[in-house]
Amino acid sequence: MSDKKGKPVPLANEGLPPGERGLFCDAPPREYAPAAKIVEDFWNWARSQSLWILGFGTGCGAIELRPLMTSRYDMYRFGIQPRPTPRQSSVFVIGGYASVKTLKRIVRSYEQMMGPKFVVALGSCTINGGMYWDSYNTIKRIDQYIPVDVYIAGCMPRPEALLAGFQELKRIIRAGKAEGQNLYARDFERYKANQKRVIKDWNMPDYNW
Amino acid sequence: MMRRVLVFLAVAGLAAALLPLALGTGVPEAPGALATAYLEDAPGDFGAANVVTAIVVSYRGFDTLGEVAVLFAATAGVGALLTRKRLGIGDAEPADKPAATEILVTATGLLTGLLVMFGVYIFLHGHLTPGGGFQGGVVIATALLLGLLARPESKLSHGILSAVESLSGAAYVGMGLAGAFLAWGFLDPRVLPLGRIGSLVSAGSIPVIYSLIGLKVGAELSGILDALKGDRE
Amino acid sequence: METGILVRVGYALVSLFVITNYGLLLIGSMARISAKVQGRVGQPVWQPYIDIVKSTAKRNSIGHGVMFYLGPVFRLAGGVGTYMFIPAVYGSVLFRNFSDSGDLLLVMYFIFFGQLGMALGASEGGHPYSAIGVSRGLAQMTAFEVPFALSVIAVAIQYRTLDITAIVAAQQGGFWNWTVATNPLAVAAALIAFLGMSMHNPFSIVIAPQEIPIGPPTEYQSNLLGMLQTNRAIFNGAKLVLYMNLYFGGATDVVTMVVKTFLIYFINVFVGQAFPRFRVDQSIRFFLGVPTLIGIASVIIAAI
Amino acid sequence: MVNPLWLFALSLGAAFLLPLVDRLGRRIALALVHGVTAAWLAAGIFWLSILLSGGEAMDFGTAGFMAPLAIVLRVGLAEAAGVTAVALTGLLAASSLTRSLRDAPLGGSMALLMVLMGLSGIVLTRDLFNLFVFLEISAIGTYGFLGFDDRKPALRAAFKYMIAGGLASSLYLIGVIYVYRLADTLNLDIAASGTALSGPAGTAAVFFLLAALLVELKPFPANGWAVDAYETAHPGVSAILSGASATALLLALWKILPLLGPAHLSLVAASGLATFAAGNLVGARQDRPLRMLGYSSVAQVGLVAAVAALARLSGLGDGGSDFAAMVAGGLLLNHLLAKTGLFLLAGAVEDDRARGPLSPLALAAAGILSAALVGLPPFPGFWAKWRLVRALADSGRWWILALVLGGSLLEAFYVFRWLGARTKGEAGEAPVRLGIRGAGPVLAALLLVAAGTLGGIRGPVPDLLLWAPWAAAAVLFLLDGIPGRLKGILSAAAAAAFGAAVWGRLDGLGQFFAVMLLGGGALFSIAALRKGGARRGLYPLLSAATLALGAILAARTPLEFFFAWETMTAASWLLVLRGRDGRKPALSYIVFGLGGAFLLMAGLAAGGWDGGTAAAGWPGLLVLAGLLVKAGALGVHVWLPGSYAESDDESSGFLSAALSKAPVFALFALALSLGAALPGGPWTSRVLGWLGLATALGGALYAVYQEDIKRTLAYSSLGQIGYILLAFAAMDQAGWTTSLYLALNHFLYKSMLFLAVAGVIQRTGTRNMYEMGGLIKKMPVSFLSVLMAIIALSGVPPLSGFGGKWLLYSTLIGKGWYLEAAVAFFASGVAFLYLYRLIHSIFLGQPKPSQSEVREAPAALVLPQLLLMAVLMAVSVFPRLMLDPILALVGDRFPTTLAFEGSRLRSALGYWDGTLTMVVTGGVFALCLAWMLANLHNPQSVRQFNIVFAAERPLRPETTHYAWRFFEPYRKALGFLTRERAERFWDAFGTGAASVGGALRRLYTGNGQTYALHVVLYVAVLYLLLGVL
Amino acid sequence: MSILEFVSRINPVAASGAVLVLVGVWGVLARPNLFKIAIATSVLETGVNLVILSTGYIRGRTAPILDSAADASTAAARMTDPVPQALVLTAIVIGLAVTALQLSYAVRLRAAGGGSSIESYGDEKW
Repeated sequence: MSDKKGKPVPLANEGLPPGERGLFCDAPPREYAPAAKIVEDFWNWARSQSLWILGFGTGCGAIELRPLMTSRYDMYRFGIQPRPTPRQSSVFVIGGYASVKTLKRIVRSYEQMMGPKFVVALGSCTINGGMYWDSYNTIKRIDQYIPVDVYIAGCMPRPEALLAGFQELKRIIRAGKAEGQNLYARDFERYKANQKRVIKDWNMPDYNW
Repeated sequence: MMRRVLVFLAVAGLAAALLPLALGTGVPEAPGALATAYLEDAPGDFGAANVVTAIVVSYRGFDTLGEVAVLFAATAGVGALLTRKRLGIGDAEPADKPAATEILVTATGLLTGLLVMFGVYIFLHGHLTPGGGFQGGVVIATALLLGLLARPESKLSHGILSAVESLSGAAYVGMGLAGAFLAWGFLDPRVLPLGRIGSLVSAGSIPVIYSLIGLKVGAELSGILDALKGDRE
Repeated sequence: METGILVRVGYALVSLFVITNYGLLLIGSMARISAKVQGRVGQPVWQPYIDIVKSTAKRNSIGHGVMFYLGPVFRLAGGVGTYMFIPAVYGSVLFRNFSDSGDLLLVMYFIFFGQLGMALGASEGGHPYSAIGVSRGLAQMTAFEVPFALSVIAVAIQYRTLDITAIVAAQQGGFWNWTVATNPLAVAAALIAFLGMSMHNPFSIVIAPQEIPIGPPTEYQSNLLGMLQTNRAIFNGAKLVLYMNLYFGGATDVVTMVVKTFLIYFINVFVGQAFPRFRVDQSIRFFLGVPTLIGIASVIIAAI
Repeated sequence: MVNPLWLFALSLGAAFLLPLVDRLGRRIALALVHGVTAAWLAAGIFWLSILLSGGEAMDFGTAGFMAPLAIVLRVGLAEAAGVTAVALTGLLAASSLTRSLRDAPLGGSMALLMVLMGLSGIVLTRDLFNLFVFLEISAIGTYGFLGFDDRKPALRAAFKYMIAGGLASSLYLIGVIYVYRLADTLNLDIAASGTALSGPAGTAAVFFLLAALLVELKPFPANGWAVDAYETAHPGVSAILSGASATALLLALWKILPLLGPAHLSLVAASGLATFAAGNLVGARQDRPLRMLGYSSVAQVGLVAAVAALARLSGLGDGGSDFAAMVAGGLLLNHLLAKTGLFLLAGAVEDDRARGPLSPLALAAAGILSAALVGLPPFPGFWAKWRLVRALADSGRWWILALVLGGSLLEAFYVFRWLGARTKGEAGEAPVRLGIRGAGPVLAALLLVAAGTLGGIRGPVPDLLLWAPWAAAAVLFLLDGIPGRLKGILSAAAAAAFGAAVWGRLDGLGQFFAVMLLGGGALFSIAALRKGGARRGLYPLLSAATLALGAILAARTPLEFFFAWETMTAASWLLVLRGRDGRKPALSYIVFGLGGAFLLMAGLAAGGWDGGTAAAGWPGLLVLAGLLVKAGALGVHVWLPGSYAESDDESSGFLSAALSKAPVFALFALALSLGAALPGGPWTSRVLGWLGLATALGGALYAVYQEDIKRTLAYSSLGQIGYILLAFAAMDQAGWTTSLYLALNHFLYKSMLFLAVAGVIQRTGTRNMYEMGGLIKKMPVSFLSVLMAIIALSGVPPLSGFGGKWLLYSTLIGKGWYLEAAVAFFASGVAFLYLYRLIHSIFLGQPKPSQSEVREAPAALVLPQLLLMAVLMAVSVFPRLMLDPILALVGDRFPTTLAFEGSRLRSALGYWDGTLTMVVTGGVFALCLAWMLANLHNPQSVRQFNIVFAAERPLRPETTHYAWRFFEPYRKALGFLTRERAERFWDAFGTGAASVGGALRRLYTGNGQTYALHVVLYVAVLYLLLGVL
Repeated sequence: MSILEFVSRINPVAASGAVLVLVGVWGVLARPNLFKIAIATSVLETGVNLVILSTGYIRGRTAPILDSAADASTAAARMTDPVPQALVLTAIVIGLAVTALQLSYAVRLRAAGGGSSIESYGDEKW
């Protein structure tokens, strides 16, 4: 995705009418190298202790996310809290099946998050299509379209399962293995091709900064 | 109704305003100083037996000149207003003008000359007897009126009338200037010898002026009458 | 003056360090107290630190333009500057800050410095929600400033000065010399205004997370967000110190300051937990109603 | 001296011979007519020259006799002037009449000759009956003249005219004969010298004379017949009727004044004033220009008659005849030329086929004529009105004064309304050119300018420096053809040169304001270079307004001040009018401007300004009120937003940044002239303070809801002026310092704002903020300028604006104005709203695709902004740069509470160290900036649509930019405060006046008989009043 | 004053003139016909002329014309005041001119098709 001098080649943004291309940034995603080991470890710890989630609640799984805020489950004590804008969130929780229509929004939201960013696929539908596996307009596997860090299976998983999943995510982050952002940048063409194969009315830039 | 009340009030108000004049001045007993001066000096100053004429033509001759001008302006105005074109009458003669009666036609034939002569008499004797240029001119115009009544289709020669009017007017002004240059002031009739009081040829240029006025007024009134007939070009 | 400028800068940095940490801890502990009220365990007290570190450690960021970047700088400078113009601890050289730059009026107006810059930065983000948030925030601000101004005027009348140090000095000598005792109405008006100023419930419409996600900072992320979070701590601290100085007798040492400001803030949070949210027009009318009357009453009392 | 009788002989001879001459050709006849008029004119001028150089008046008898036997004509100064005026009008009207006379029957030409001769006769004669004859000559001439070109409406009007004329002449005759009967003479002088007319009968006789003349002068309500004639007749005829005829009749009235007793004179005065008031009221409702001019005409004549009567009645002014001659004569000359010119001009342009704007020359003529009519300087009416007002004030006739000024204001309203409409014309129509028909109006205009200028320079304002605005306007207008940029440089140079010329004359206060006023003028002249092209009219007006501001500073007497003030008002009004949609705002600008000016005039004229104490009472309050109107205090601010918004962008800046300081200067001058006190005592201070505060709050609140960028700034100016007033009202050292500091600051940042906004408007082509957005990347310098300006304006430290706030609150709290302080705090909070909105909607948010090609503003705008930014920065870092001179200016008039200790300013309550604040802020800012930059990881610059948008992509920038009705919730909460009460009040006021006018004009039913009824009723009522008096 | 005295002070010529004036004014104000208005004006003027004459008339005196019966030396004692007579002459002529012109206008207006009533010529108003 870069020319010989290492300068990124602008994205074609062919989904946009020519007149609108100037409204969107056309820079491709980049991979970001981690900092020095000790610094990165510290940062990863901080990242794991401050999980700000962007809930994508179009499926039934979203209903299981809410109880986490309640006194009974109290996710705050783990440094987890909801955040209303992708810009400030680090964890993208996809709460249930994604249809062709919502996939577009998922991609856009994911791309708008600042790295490092983590994705939690919640429930069977996001993992393998679940009960909608033969539906004409749902996505079977979300990880074909964006990199997923943690899968929480179940139909639906209980809040306890969610908490377990977040703990797992924390572990992965601290281990420095949650590099979904770089993965996405590296395999950007594949992901994009997958996305575009499903989304027919593509009217976004190729990468949503 | 409101209007009538207002009209009544207006007229009543005017009457009230007139009242002190009617009451406060009463019937005069004797002429004032100015009138006395006129009565005593006029014959001597201008040799005119008719003091009124002396005042009209000389002392207040400027008024009279103005008065001629008024009549002149009115004639011009009437003439300008009442042209065929403006009245919307085409070239065609109005078809059914009632013919004059035999009596009128005959009397006109008899009277015209007499009237003109009478008019001339009046203005020529303006400095001696009651009357003068205006009165004479009016009498002359009456003759023309008779003619117009008798022969409605007849046309006055507008050109001649106008020329008479212009020339006599100019001559009047000329007499005024003559007074200024040859005598003691504008419109001073003493450019000619004053003559003996009471004779026809007396009072300086007063008879001349009155004659000019007579001609002019005659022409002007005729012109007005003609114009009111409504078939002026 | 007598102190060298470098020393003063050094003192100021120390003072700033203290207030930053204090502010962060204050936020953390308040969040924890809120959690207790709701029957939760709540986040760790040091969670604000972690959040800031995390934000700063973001690997990439986006920017909409120069003003977008400068917004948080203005904001943080506004917070720090406000604090710098307030003498934090009465009689302390260390915590005198740069309060000789100006009196109470300077502080009151410098508060706008950060808000204005932030508003501009948020605007350049181009997000309509930012502008909506700003419009709500400014609108609300004009309203809560009225009781606050009245209360400040009452204080100025009472102590015949606008010099904060002098105001604190006048309140020394026990509780009954504090403004809260001598002119409680002024304090009441000011505390109500404080609710609006710190955008706690019921006056949190500006950042209404559900309808206009988080308001002005919608587009802010990573380091820029970290600066905003830092500012929140410092700015909160500064305002609390100001309130303490004006109404609660100031502080002669850091401990007193901590206790007093904690209590002031606690009142705030306590109210916030108990009320739902006002719409903007409602909150404007609220502030211009009873609190303003209280403020006028306080001025009258002070003037008599 | 030439005997006038020659001229009568010439006129009459020519008239009598005209039919014969006409046979040679109409052109020759017309040449004769005009030649006779020219002879009259020559004689008149000749007489004037003799009499003015010390010749004695002469009587000329007729028929070799003098009075009482014969009719006597007199040539005195008034008569000579009258004859000149009549002949001049005749010649002026010739330009418009000649063509029609050529096509009409000869009667028209004769009528013209007769009318002019008759009028001259009226002027010259000393004989009452002769006067009647000449009245009739002119009347008959007029009757004929009205219908000469056969326009149907004029024929109808002529008949009505004749009915009234017949009534009047009958009344006159009755009067004359009884005067003769009682006084035994027809000569005026003899009649006046006796006592025979003093009894009841004499009074009644004179009353009839007088009533007839009054009716001829078209008094209210007995003037419908005249107005109908004015409207319908050939414009040349109307011009002669309104100009020459009125002049002659007024002279006739003036002649019989010696016959009149006090009761008569009171009647004349009352009737004249009523006519003046009613004529203008009805005129204000009139939308047919010629009829409107007709009403104006009767009104003016009424005023002149009233002045003449008042002067005689009880020695109004300094000594009777001289005063009457100067005032009545001045007013009459003004009316004569202006009305003649306007009738000719309006007749030429008010043609249904020509709805376009006027060509430049015609426009200049129309402007001069209208301005003269309204009594703006430097025309004769101005000087006359000043003396009149002075005399009225001196003699304590406040009601008459109010009536005169109120009527004048109404007149200004409708005359300028017409002028505005004609200036603009209807869109897409070709300009109206006058051709030969323009000769009359242009000549009239030139004569007015000459008369007024001579009268002024040789009279009350000999100081040529004060005439510089007019000279500059004239020169630049003559150079209007050269490239605009050259004129701009000339204009700026003129401001600089004028500044250099007056600098030495000014005291400290004057110099302080000169920097703003003249500097502002130069600045915006430079800014005007942003556009090429001729930009006709802009530079002459800008230069005139600038220099007029300078002249205000340099004026030394009340009259000089007022002269400069009105000059400034007029020039700035035209600047507003020049704006694209400037018609309506310009109208309200000039109406309020003149309203304020008239209050000022009344106050200044009332005297006591040379050290007396009288000025501390009502006169001072009147001046104060006038200044407040001009400053735009809340309630009388309605003229301000529109005119700032609709004028050219540089003009708006000039008006707001520079010109708005003129009333501020005048306020200080007023207070200083009273020994640093306000007129009317301490309550004035309190009321003024609250008024200023209301203005500040109102201005800010209004500004919040505007969509139009310039309206926002206009209201913002309003608010800022409010603060200046508030601080001024405090009347102590801190207050005045604050006021001056705010004024200078306002000049700085409002200049920056208007300059920046001018660039934005020029580049985007719109004034609606919501149609802009995201311009920061296209116009960074303008953005920076606006940013600094709004920081300064809102008073946020560390820029200099905070100094103003600090001073203000220190003043208010120190003064004990606590509630004021709180409200001021609120108002300054509200200011944030509109300021944020301004910068957000224009420069931030979503850029519009249609504005993708926008560039930075032209250098002519950017460079001044950079300069101003540097100045703003400098005074922010070193406040003493500004405050030291101001503190020196305020001096030790008041107890000192403000003092500098080094860079720290101390007040009674607190302290402020601008330099330290700036250093601390700068340091902290640098620290934060460094932190931000150090931790910025892999920043990616994104585009406008790269925003989170509920996981959608925005559809269009226009719908994504939040700008339209930005503060809607605020409107919901506090919008009720900004319902436009003042507008509604003035609208209602206007509607009220209009409905009075509307009711009055129902009198003019168009029925000739009703008019006659009015005449008779008028006479009856007058008689009744005579009885009462 | 008694009725008798009142009556005796009234100048009968002036009184009749005044009556004519009032009649003329009434006619002008109340008769809508154009021609009648012109005639009423004429009546008014006639009344005025009578009033003028009345001021010069002295009971028992002769016209101011010198003849054998009265020469210049006795004129002042035997003649009436000539001035009003001179004035009235001018007034009459002027009245005539006005009447003529007024009638022409009436003719002109009627010819233009507006009828003879003045009420139909009120288009110019307000």
